[in-house]
Amino acid sequence: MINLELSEGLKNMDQLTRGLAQGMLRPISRKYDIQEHDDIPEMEQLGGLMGGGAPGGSKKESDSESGDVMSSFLSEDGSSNEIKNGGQMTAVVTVSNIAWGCCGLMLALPGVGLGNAAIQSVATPEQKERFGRVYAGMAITEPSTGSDSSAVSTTATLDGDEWVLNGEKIFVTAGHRCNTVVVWATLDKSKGKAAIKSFVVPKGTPGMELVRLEKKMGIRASDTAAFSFNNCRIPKDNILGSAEVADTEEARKKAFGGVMQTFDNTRPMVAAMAIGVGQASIDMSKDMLSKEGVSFDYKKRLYNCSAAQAEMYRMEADIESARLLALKAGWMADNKMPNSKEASMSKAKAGRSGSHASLKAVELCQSLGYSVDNLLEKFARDSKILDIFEGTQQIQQLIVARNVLGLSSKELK
Amino acid sequence: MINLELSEGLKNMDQLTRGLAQGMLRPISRKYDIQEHDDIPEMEQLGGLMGGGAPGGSKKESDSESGDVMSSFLSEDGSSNEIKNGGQMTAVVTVSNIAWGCCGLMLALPGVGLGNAAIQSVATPEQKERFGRVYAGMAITEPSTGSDSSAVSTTATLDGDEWVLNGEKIFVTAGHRCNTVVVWATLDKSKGKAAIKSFVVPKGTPGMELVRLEKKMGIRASDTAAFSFNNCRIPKDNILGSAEVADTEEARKKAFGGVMQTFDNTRPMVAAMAIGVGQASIDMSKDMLSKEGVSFDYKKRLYNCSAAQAEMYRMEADIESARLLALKAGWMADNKMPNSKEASMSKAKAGRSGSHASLKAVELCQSLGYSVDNLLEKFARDSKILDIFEGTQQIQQLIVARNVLGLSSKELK
Amino acid sequence: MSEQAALFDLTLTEEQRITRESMQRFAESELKSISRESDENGSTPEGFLDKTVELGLSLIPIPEALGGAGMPRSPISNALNAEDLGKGDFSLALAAVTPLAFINTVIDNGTEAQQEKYLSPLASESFVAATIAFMEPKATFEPTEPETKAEKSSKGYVLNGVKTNVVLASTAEYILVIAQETGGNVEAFIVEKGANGLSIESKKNMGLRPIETCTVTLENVEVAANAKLGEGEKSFNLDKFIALSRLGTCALSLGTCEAVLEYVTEYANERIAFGEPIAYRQSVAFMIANMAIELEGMRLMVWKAASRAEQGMDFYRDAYLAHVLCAEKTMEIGTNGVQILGGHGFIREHPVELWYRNLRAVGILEGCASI
Amino acid sequence: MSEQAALFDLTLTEEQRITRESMQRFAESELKSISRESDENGSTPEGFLDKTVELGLSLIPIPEALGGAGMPRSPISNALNAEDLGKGDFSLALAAVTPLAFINTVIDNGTEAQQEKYLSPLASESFVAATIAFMEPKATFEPTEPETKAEKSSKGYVLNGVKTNVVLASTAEYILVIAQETGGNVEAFIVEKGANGLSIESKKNMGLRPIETCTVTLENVEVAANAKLGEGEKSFNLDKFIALSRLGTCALSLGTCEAVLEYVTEYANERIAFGEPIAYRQSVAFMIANMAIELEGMRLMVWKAASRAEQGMDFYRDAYLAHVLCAEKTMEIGTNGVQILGGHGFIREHPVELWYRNLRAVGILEGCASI
Repeated sequence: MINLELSEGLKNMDQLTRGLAQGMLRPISRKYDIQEHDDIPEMEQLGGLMGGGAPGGSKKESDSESGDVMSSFLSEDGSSNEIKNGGQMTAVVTVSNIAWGCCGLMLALPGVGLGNAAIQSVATPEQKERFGRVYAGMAITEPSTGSDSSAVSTTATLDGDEWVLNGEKIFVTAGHRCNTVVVWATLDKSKGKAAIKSFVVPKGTPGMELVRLEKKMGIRASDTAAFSFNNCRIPKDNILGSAEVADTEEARKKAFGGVMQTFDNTRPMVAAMAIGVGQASIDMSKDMLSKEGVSFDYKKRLYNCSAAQAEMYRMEADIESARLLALKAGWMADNKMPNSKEASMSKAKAGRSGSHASLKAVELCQSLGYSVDNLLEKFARDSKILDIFEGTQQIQQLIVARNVLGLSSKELK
Repeated sequence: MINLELSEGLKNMDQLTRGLAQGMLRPISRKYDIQEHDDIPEMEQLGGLMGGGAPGGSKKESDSESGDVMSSFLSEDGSSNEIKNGGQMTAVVTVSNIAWGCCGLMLALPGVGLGNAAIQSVATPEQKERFGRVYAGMAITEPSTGSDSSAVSTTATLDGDEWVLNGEKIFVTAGHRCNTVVVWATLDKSKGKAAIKSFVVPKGTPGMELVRLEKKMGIRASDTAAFSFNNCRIPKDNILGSAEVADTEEARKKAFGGVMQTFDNTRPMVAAMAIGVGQASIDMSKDMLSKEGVSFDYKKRLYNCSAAQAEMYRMEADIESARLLALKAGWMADNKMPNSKEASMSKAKAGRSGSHASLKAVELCQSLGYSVDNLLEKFARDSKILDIFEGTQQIQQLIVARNVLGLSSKELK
Repeated sequence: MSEQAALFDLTLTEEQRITRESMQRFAESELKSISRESDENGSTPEGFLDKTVELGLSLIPIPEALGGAGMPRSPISNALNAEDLGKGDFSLALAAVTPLAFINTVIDNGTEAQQEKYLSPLASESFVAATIAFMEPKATFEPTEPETKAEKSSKGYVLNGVKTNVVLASTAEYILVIAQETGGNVEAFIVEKGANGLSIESKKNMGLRPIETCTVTLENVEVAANAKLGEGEKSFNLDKFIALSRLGTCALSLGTCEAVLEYVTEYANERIAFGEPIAYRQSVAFMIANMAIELEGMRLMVWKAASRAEQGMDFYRDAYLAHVLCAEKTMEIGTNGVQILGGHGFIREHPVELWYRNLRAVGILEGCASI
Repeated sequence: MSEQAALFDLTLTEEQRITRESMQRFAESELKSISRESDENGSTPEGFLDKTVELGLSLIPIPEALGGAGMPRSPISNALNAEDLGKGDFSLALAAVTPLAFINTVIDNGTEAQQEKYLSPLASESFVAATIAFMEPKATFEPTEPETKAEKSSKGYVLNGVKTNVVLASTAEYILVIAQETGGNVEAFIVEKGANGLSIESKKNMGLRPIETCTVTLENVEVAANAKLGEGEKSFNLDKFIALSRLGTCALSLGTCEAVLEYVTEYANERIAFGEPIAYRQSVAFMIANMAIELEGMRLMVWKAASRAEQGMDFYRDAYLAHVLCAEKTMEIGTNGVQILGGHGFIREHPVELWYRNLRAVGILEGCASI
């Protein structure tokens, strides 16, 4: 039955995480924007609160199998045939709220990185047990590759019982703070995508070096690391998935498709971040304008409104639309429907809408928006990356277009 | 010296043609929108006025070598080194005004079609004399080709002293009303672009048949014809330019480039039409809104204005920008500077801005805008083709991008 | 309206699924097939409106006692129907749902007596037209402040004003006229066919050409006191009416946008330029991707607002924002549909130019198609 | 300002051509080179402002009798200079032209005595700061209606209010404060350094980080009667000031957009993804094409307005529309610049993120950089 309201469980999570974001993140958001790369003691506490405990007792909600923000990235649904509002939806709701508080801090939440999602979805039970509770970053991009995830040139060579990794990785979110990195490497560059595998590399493994932390425009509280791997040796069993390289075209596609599927789960999360930042910009600029007498009552015909009202309504419409797209992508995942197209749709719409809303909010509030005395300018710095990482706007459009048009990546490049 | 005001001569032309458009075209614009394809007796008179005589004596203006709207398409500048405001600029100004009056009628002005431009720029003096005062349509597009002008499959085969044409052509503007058609055909399809030549075919030549007139969304006063050529024979001398097919890559490019160059002159004209229609939409919607108390004084900060004001200012800014781009492209042509990039820039900006402004004006004026009682809805039907013909928005962007990035058509497809 | 659902859910009920199938079939066979011809002729083909009776649109919400099916008011089902019909043809679909909009508004705002009086005749085997007169011919018309006046008189009310884009006005048994009561609120008055002082003139627009869109002039039109919808506290809810109407227009436009998307998808894959299907070009492919993205986003916005309305929750903000988005993005889809076909898109041989003209109505229509 | 030109012409005069060359050289060697470092440090490198004296920006329009070059007021030349400097660095360029904005405004609005008094000290061998305090810290600040008050007193005027984004305020010899005279018009008052009741606090923004942008609070600041620019009929022309300032900001931003365009053009041609330079993809190439198209359109708008100003023609509408376009399109260019570089664009190793932050100022700044 068509209903786009959040379930009671999700509503509770929504309120709870919004409150948490407001109470715990907003007050320290500016501080860690300035103190780029500093340790964030407050986050340990927050991580405990969110990852460890079950805040507000929502964990047992029948409709929300995982009320735990941390594990919401990872959650596996049950097998009943009933419609579910599960882990992915919970993640969309909570992530958008935490990012509403501070997107930089959101990405610095200890305990869960993008690597965790990969481990969770691909690792064998034996591996999961052996790796234990990891905080895993994800190392995909290399200096000479950007959007093209298939161009990985870091190599993994089997030498006895160990894989030997060589290469360079950049843009590893939480690379400094995590304790493990999932590294994408190729077993044989001549075999293309099918030879790309991912490897679990604990921090401190000899031959693995954190080269630098990037200085960024926004999300400064989150660290972004570059690594080099020089004959970095890890146990043979640290490969995620099969070590075989598919040799038919079909099998190759499938193998790489499997690696890429992680994105179907992470893209709605990044969409949620963009929605959070966009909403934060809308809320704050509305507050400022309201204090100066601009009202927002959603009544008059758009062109009978003031320009500021009309602009705000357009921003709100975009963000609401993006939010529903992300919830839908999450809902599909929770209900075992393939959601690759919808995940990319939500990321495309949210990425551009979040970026637009945050930039527009600064302009709408003039000097107040542009000043570091308020957070609006920070939102406009944070938002831009959300239209870029985990697949740029253009990559999302390619995915959606190929899907709609039924074209391959060779046909529509 | 930097000055973006129209010269006195151009200003006179501007006033004159605007008055003409207001007085002669506006009153009959709706009538011939409804009576699609009917003969337009009024236009004979107008054509005489504009093409034959020199209205207002502006013909002798020193800065405007051709005050004649008709020949302004065709004008060749003198050879002095002084900066000139010549035929191309005059054409931009006058065409935008006539299109302001009615874009459909503009395209039905007797005497000059796009084929005239081709004849004027490529024909030998002997040919010009022989063809006499023609009214020439241009037949490029074929049912299976659109933006790709190099995919012409109509053939021209030399048989004794005659060319024999076979093929189909569509989208021939004024194909019904003109007396001559310039037909693009290939001498040898296997030789690609270099083998494409244009041929002057007088109407009534046996084997040439006007198959149908297209029913269109807008510019209905202008006829758009489809032709078929079945062993249509024309004199050998009716080929424009050389009959030789270049055999080096370089020479081939050059040959086709020459054919394409006509577009550098016609694109600013289509830009001017879009500017005219956009301006007409702005003027009329401002009038309507002003009558109901909305003022336009260009004073308050954009976001302190009403939504209607702000939207209007954005539309005006776009159209002004497009107008200056078109004037610049014309000015460069008048002063013998290569203007391929600028011609496409003006067409890209004008095409989309005219389309946007005309659609927005309808929305701004609500039921008054949507009703056939006013011309706003007609402007919104007319405008769309201006972002399509003579090279779509996308084709213009390709040309500009290749130019800016220094890429070939093989690199940037 | 029904009770609140427990979970976020996008699954149709079995009944909705079955209804959608028949609506879609009907839209394909009865609307799409006559769309171009109706537009060219500027008139609704004879028999079309009668044929829509088989859909039972009007019957569904009319109480059983009055001859209807007595199903609960369901904005979400109405939105789904509008979407499906709108895919066949925006204008014809609008005409088809116009009596329903009248019925919905009378059910939402009228007394039992009013329902009995005005709805019974609409529960018919043949098509009975009834409509709503809301918009006024001003560029700055403000829906929350209509200028048509209702003056209290000894016999009831006297109405004066001009209404525009009143669908099916000339054949309507009843016209629900929204007017400002002097010294009161904005109210809704039922004017019966042929009332003195009522003049109706059919007008044409850029789009909506197949159907009657009329200018209705009211010159001292007298109606009885009980022709004013509701009584006492329960009177006309203008905000709700505006919101439900906007959702109806939006829902219709979703279907039209679906039609655009399907058409250009096929076209772009088949049309060859520069040696390959034009779909292989990012500029074309991304326009299509964006159509799909925005369309899905709009659909979810409309569904959310309609579902909130159905659950009796506040839905005005949702409806407002859905309309803001649809006004912008449906036109974008309409114009890009033509763009993708290039010159062919401008020719009336293809339907994209017709969709372009109809979609321009989305940001303009108010008070039509209330769901 | 000079006589009206006869023909539409985009050719630079020989003098302009030579000046542009040296401005461009200076921008490259003295601004671009320190742009990133200044942004990171949040301060103007020592010696930078003094170095700008060699450009003679302040000297040029000051009358010869007052120690200047006595060249005619030339908005077009000022716009060209701003564009060229803005290509090096938007913020540093803004600081460099700030005294000139003060000088231009005094020349346009001041009496001869005022020019003598306030301009002579600025005709110096070393950099002398002077600035204008216009914007106020409100989200809805309306330039035509500043709220800072000037009350007539026995000694002259008493000023009260808060101004924001006052460039170079703490080192400025003079601050031209734009205020509403009680019972009168909006006027401009020169407040001298260290005046009683004047407090200056340096503030930071999203961009403009290398330069001092101050909040200036005026608490009962007293100025003499002749500190009000002009006299009698000839008093401060607010509309003209706003228009010239907007053109200055726009002109600066043109240069910054040029820098973006050049940078991404090179990057897109060099960066390989999916086996080819990313420039081969229409989505990237068309973003760049649109940068070029909009940039050229904006430039012509700015030039037209500045040229009208120079010719003494009405140019307020032109300036207004140029600003509307630049506010929108320069930000679009800024954000697409980052987009084309992808993740790299977000890193402070590349300049595109800095341009993004600076270009956000274009729609916000008012009363700066008057040309």
